[in-house]
Amino acid sequence: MIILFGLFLLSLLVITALAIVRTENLFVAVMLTSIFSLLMAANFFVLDAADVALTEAAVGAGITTVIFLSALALTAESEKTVQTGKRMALVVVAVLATLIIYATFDKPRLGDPEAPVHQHLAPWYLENTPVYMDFPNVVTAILGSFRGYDTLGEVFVVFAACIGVLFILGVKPPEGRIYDPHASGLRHHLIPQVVGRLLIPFVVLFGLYVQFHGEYGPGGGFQAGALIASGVILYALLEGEAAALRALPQPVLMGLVIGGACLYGAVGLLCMLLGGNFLEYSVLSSNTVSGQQLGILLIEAGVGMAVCGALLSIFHAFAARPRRL
Amino acid sequence: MIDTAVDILSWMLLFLGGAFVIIGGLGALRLPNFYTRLHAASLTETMATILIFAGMILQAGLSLAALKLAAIMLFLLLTAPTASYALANAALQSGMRPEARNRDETL
Amino acid sequence: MYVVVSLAILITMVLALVRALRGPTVYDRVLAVNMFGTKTVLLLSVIAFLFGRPDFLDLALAYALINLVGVLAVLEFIQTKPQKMDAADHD
Amino acid sequence: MNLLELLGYFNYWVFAIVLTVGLYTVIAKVNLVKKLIGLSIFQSAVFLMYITMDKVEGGTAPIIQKGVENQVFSNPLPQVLILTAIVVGVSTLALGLAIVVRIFEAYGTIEEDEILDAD
Repeated sequence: MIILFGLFLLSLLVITALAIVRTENLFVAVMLTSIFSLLMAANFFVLDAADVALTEAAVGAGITTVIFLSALALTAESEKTVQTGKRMALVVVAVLATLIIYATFDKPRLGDPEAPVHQHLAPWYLENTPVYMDFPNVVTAILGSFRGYDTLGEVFVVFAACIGVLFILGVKPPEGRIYDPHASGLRHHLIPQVVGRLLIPFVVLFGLYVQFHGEYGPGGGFQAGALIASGVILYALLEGEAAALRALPQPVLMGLVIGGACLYGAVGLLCMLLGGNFLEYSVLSSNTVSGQQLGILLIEAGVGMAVCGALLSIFHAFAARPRRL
Repeated sequence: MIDTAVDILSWMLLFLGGAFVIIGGLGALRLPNFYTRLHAASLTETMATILIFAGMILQAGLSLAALKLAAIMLFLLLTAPTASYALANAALQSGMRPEARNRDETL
Repeated sequence: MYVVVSLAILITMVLALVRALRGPTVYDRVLAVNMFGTKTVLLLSVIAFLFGRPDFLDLALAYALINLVGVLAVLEFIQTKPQKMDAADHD
Repeated sequence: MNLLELLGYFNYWVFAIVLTVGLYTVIAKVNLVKKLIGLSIFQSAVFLMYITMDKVEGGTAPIIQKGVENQVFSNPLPQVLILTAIVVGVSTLALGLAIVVRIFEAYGTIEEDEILDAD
């Protein structure tokens, strides 16, 4: 039954993707992208990936739309129709699609327990998470400990992307562009103001819950960082971008990004100092299980800080960019 | 006895909620202009939400799940009408007037 | 029963998607997106029950909390657009 | 091969179609923002493929429930890879958009052919 839901949702996904490509208004395309993201999250959930669905929800529901819209506000809103090269591209992608679909017949079908991907590593993780970490969420265990090097790399990619955006948008804009810090914000709209202000503490609280409950349910640093960033972005939308910067100034955001990335690295180095390998948390405490738990808690906190700071810095870089009035 | 009653009640609530969802969806598709469609869509966001979540809370009984369901319902009931208001306001400010008859699209 | 409700929600998602594709105005599309969002919250909660794992309601809670961000961003985008400046000074 | 077995490949077909839709957008459209949207569709297709591979029949999400015996769990490894990839995807998307914003400020357009003409 659930699988049939999945088929249904996937068909909607294809329709939405085609519609996104066909529309010539970029604003409409962004709106459809957010539907695409909702469908993606529902699909992930149907396919048993609760953690991934939560990440997609935290990122796709607010932050992607906001970043796209602020980029559109700084550029053009519609694209022009172009005829050249369309047919050639169509032929190329049609051939590619046919080839991939032909290749899928060699893949194990959906849900096959005998598929090669389920034979190696995954059973070991499922078996040993209760032994080494003694908490139920295997995804968090792999993310934080078993494959901690990967996650460290990802955090540094987010860090680098944030630095890149700040560098690129930090350049002084050309003449004839004014930035009016009082233009942004929905201060004149009373109802969104009241409801939004009521909501922000709950968003941040829920973010913290996701951060520290990540070992027991779906959640973790990535989701929490995105959720808390969404909360602050909500504040920026209501009170104006300048007010959000007053609440969380740029140095604090940079501190979060750098501090988060460094905390992750420092935990790894501390493990080395205590006689273990890099990111081998077992040595952090006299008891290996509690050492692992402590290590994962610390690096998840680092991930959350880095992601939250990076996403907010990116948002401010776009939102504070002067536009033509 | 009381279990069966609760079950029947919750099934009824869920069924009604499902019906309201579909009615609102049809309205959002078929009604002639933006403001009427907004009206239909907000039906699915309030009435249907209350009914479906009430049905599920009855099923969940006294548990953490029921608490979470109540929280989701509360937040949906706060945010969905706010979004509707914000949309209607934006549409009104852009110069779209709520008229009884809208000529650019027929029912 | 949960299956019936989720089918109803799925059908409404299709209707909302059709509305998002047809437009005709920008606001209709935003309305459809918002409706799609709340339908996703409902669907996720119902499916969590259908799975028999109500601890996954966190997901629906996340959507319920931050769906508003997208709509408010759209509102601010429309409001601060240059050609709409005079209309935005309404109040 | 019966119908149900064929449906077992449906996810991969959707992956193929969405992937090529994204690729088509990147190749055929000249608008830079549209290209980035296409890129993120492409990326989502890859996410979908990974998550499709993690599903085990009759399984549930890999969060171990206390007191429930003989549960089958879906594969947690692809989930970890995609979970981090989503957040990284947004950051890199923002990087791309930042470059597009600067291109617009320098050339006054985000259509690729007009930019090439201006050079």
